[in-house]
Amino acid sequence: MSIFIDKDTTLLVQGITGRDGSFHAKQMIEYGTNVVGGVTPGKGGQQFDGTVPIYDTMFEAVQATGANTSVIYVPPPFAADAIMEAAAAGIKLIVCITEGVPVLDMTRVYPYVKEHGARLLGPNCPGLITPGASKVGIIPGRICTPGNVGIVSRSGTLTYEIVHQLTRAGIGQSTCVGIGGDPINGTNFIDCLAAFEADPNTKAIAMMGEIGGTDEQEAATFIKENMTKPVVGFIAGQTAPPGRRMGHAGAIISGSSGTAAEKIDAFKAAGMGVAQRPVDFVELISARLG
Amino acid sequence: MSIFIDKDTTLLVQGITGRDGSFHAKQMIEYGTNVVGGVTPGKGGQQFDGTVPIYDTMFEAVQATGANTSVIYVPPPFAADAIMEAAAAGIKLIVCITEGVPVLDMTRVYPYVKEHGARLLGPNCPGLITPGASKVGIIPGRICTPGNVGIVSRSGTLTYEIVHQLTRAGIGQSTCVGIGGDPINGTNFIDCLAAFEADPNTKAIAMMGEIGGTDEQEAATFIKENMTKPVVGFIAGQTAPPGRRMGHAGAIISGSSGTAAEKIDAFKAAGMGVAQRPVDFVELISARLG
Amino acid sequence: MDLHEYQAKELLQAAGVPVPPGRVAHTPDEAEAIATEYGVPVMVKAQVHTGGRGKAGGVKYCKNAGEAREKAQAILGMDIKGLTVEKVLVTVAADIASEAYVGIIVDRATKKAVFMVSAAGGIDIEEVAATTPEKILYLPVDPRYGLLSFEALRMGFFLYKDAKLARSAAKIMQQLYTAFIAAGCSLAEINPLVVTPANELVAVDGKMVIDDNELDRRPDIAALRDESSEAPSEVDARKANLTFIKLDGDVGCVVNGAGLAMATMDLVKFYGGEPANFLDIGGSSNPEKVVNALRIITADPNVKCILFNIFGGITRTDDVANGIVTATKQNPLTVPIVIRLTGTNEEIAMEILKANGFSASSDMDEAVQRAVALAKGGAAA
Amino acid sequence: MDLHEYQAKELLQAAGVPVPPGRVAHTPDEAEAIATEYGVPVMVKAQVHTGGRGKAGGVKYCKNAGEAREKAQAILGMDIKGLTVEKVLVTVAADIASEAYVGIIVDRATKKAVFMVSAAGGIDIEEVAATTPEKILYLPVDPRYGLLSFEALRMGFFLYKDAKLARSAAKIMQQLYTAFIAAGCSLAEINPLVVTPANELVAVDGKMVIDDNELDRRPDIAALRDESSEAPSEVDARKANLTFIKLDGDVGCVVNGAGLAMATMDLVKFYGGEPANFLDIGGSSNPEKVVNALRIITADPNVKCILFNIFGGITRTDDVANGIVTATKQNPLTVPIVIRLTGTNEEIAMEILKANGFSASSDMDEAVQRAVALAKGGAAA
Repeated sequence: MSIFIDKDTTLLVQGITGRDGSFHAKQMIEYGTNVVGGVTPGKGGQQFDGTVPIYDTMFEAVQATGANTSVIYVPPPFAADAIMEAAAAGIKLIVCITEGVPVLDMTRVYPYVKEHGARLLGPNCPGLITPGASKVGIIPGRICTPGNVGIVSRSGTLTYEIVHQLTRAGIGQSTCVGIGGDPINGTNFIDCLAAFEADPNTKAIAMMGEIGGTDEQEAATFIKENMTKPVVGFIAGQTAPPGRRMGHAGAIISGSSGTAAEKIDAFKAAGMGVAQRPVDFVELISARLG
Repeated sequence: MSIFIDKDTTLLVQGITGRDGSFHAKQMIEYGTNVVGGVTPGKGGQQFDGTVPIYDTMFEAVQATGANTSVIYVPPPFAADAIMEAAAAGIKLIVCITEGVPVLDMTRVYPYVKEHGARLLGPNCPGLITPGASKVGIIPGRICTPGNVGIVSRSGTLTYEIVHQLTRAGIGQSTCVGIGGDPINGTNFIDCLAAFEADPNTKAIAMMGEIGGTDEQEAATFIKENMTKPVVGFIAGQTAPPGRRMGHAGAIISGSSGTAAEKIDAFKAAGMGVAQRPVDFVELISARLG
Repeated sequence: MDLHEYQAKELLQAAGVPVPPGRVAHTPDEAEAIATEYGVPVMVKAQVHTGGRGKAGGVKYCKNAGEAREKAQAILGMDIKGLTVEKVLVTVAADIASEAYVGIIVDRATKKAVFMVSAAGGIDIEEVAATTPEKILYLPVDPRYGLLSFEALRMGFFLYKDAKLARSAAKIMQQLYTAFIAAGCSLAEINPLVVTPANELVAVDGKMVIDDNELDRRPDIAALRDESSEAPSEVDARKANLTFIKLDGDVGCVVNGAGLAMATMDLVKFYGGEPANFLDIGGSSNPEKVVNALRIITADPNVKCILFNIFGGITRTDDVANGIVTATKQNPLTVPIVIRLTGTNEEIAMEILKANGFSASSDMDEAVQRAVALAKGGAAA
Repeated sequence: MDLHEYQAKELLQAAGVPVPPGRVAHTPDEAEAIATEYGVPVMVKAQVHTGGRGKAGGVKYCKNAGEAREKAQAILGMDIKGLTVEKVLVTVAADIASEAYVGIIVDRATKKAVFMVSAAGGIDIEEVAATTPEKILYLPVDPRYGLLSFEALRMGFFLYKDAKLARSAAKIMQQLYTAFIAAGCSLAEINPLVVTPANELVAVDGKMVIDDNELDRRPDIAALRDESSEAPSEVDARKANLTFIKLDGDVGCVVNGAGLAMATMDLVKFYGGEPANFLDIGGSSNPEKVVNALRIITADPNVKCILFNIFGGITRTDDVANGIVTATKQNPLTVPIVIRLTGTNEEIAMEILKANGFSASSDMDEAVQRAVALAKGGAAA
């Protein structure tokens, strides 16, 4: 069991012939993800890697393959259109890896995706992986191992670091989800926490937040009010100065709001375990798995 | 009993200080409609007719009065904005009398109103009346009398003609609704038919359509499949030439579609009574009221 | 309001759509001069507000300027479906490798602007829709988002397998949509959209219909109205704020309200007559409107009888009666008149009419029957 | 990217917003010349990317041109919150009857652009929000419909009871929104929006922050970047496609990924050190990026130790190792370096480093502790 993706995930890769798209399409196929097609306008009728059919449009690709999921590796100016194209074509889970999507584009994409009944993960996210079943995005498969801990994070490599440490300590994961570091994204902590709460295979959750916005505070309230499973939290950016964008477009302290301190306080108020260092997750999660 | 409006209707008049707005506001008040306020930007704080408070914005007006219904008499270029303002302010039934609203404006207004959970009647319609209880719009009150026949029509004076004849023949009405003659309007025949079917006080329905579009054909299908109450129909425009707009923006035969003949055929196929002349309604409705 | 081909193409070109060079000529001399200037084969195309110009001989290919003069001579003044050709478009003839259809209409069912595109271009799209509907792609545009890039590209690929052409077509879809919205259209068409032997796209014919309700806020578009191509009585009526459509019958109808006006015409027909017109004086009670209505109707020599049918709601019937009295004093009637009035101030109206020698009825069927009889030369019932 | 006040006002003016006449001066002479030209009292305003200019003495009222010269002299070269004033805006001083605040931000919670307006203008809006929130109207704009007329008018009436002012303000809201969208802003403000004694509105100060992700598709806006007002090391880093923010500590950090970079800084602090910077080399494995990163970090004289923390996912750790070797051969290090690598090609990377005299760890905590100790002058653990 898992959340969002599993063995039944059938994937289209938008931008499959690009540099990033082709590299990660191969990685996903190697991992065992069921990549049923790719889209690059003008290359319809060709094949990727000798086996994967390429289409000109998502509409054709979905018609031909019946895919339920897509992953997007197109350049930032075209990413919003690619997300909307996927939603219009009937894709139910859209994972946008692209970094640098203008936030005003996202204000239009967000309602569009909702109206089409799709879930968007990202943009500017590493995607997600259900170890041993399916990987959609760029999370390195070999650092994961199947198990009972759900991972949800706004970050990429920080997540790898923590997953890697858990795996080395023998703690496997149900699904690892990177929700992305942009100020407006399609799926937030609460969406993932609710899914983990409903997933019988998930016994505990590790959650990595960072400075900026109030998503972690709202997640803490949700945890307090709705969750029975233990959650351990971490906030990156305790030493970040206000008003500066710390790499991620969303990682910015605005005025006095969005600080690490207020997020950690919210975690504590919700009765969550709080990791001070990434390495602390191993002990805190172990204790909660019993 | 009735549909859409009754004694509990609390009404705001948008454009209450204009020529048409002020005339009809008085008529509605005389008829007994509960007119709780009016809106004219820049005249906030004044009173209409010595008793009705005027507000600058619909937001203020709804906050102050708790009105559930509004009627719009503003000029065509501002009508779309007035409808959206009413919907955003929380009005549940919006009746737009204004004729000449550009149809492209309506393509934006329609989803906006839906998203706000409101019902729009019109534009370019005479409004509606529940005889003896409430009148919203411009239908002359004295031609109506309370009773059991629901009236729904795309036209104004033609409806008055028929209601007048029914009243003189002693046949009263539950509610008379003018849905308007524009190609895109907020409430269609089916919406009204479904409401009449659900209204215990309505025993039979008189329905006046006209050339253009396929609303009457769809209504016929709906009647056949979903209605237990008898419906008598009429179509105006049997002698209209194709390609010409017969006054109403929506009354136009496009190519070979939207003719009176195809609509009357649909009525017959649905087992409805068909009035060849306006006067025929009296006999056909009488027979169905038993 | 219909635009001429040359007007539609100017608006399309302003939005970026490639169209062949062309200019309007009102005389054979002008046509020859334009063709000489281009120095290549041209098309001479009648500019009238109707379809089927080609079948009627109103569109001709001309190898040279002399031929352009000759064809313009033949086409100018030609009658096409009752309309006289006052001007022709002289435009560079495109080399045609293939033809497609691209159009947008405001669709009542979806309540959206809907694209229709088909690789089967150059012919009547209604025919394609009826016989081979699978050859048409319908794409409704969500007005909240506008035409999205992927939608335009999907239409491009529906028309052309070649990616360059598909992208060019997608760009033209965006430009057509922009022009459609900017002009307040209810219909805009490129038919045919042509692929040239050099593999480039060009809009060889264009059509636009403007929503009349848009004209008040778009004076630049309203200025494109060509009154010379309309029936003079309809131009007159429009200026008098009346909705008037001329028909072929002999019972002239003056009614308040569009639905009642149509029902009145239908009832004329039902009782064996033929309506001479649709005329709606609208909801206001201005006697001036009645005067104008009578002037326009009596100008039609076919009219054998005039029928008033007024249901007084907002309209005060006494105002209408006064209008009838004023108008007939100014211009005494040469045909019989039948008046039906009911509703607001009916009694006062009846008094006014009686005092001025008119009789009037309050029953619609009775009045229509009498008017039909009078038009047929019979006695008033 | 922050715009200067004068740049924001130019964009606002282009959208139709009334702003007082003004021009930029780089010298007291220029300031005097501009003031002479206007011939009325002016404001001389420091153009730096920070708030609190007024309190710092960077904004002065000048009765005449001589005074403008004098104040410009004082302000140019002034240090405001670490930034040197390189230019001033000389602008006609407005007569002020009242001041309001109008701003738009992209709001994360509603996922929309949200207007904030308040009649309590001229002061810090965050303060108003904290102390008297009822004085602010928040109005989220649905991006599918844009700012609707009634929404703009509602804000106008929230600010002014007078209908003329309310309508003028509504128009300015539309213009501000247009400018906000056209420039790709994440924030746009008019503060104060002034009512003059003649009852007219004028934008006396303007502020815009551009979403960095918009710059690629808006070269005209990107061209407004003023590198003279940024830290040179950050300009250098941006040109090398590195995300770099200079801080005050002494442990220079080179990390791949923003979250891991922040977590690394936090861990430096946790173990008693102070990070000298945030630096994210991103996901690619280009050794050139490592070379640039080292150059930028070693240029900071405060840096006492360099810490690499690389988690190899897409990034190949052997590429990073090669980058370190190349960079240090070109420019030998004068401070100690601590390297932590793990993940993709970790073994190869370790070999490369060892062969070139570097030691490396695969444990993050261990590496951070060692770097902190070295920065404090202690021995490597």
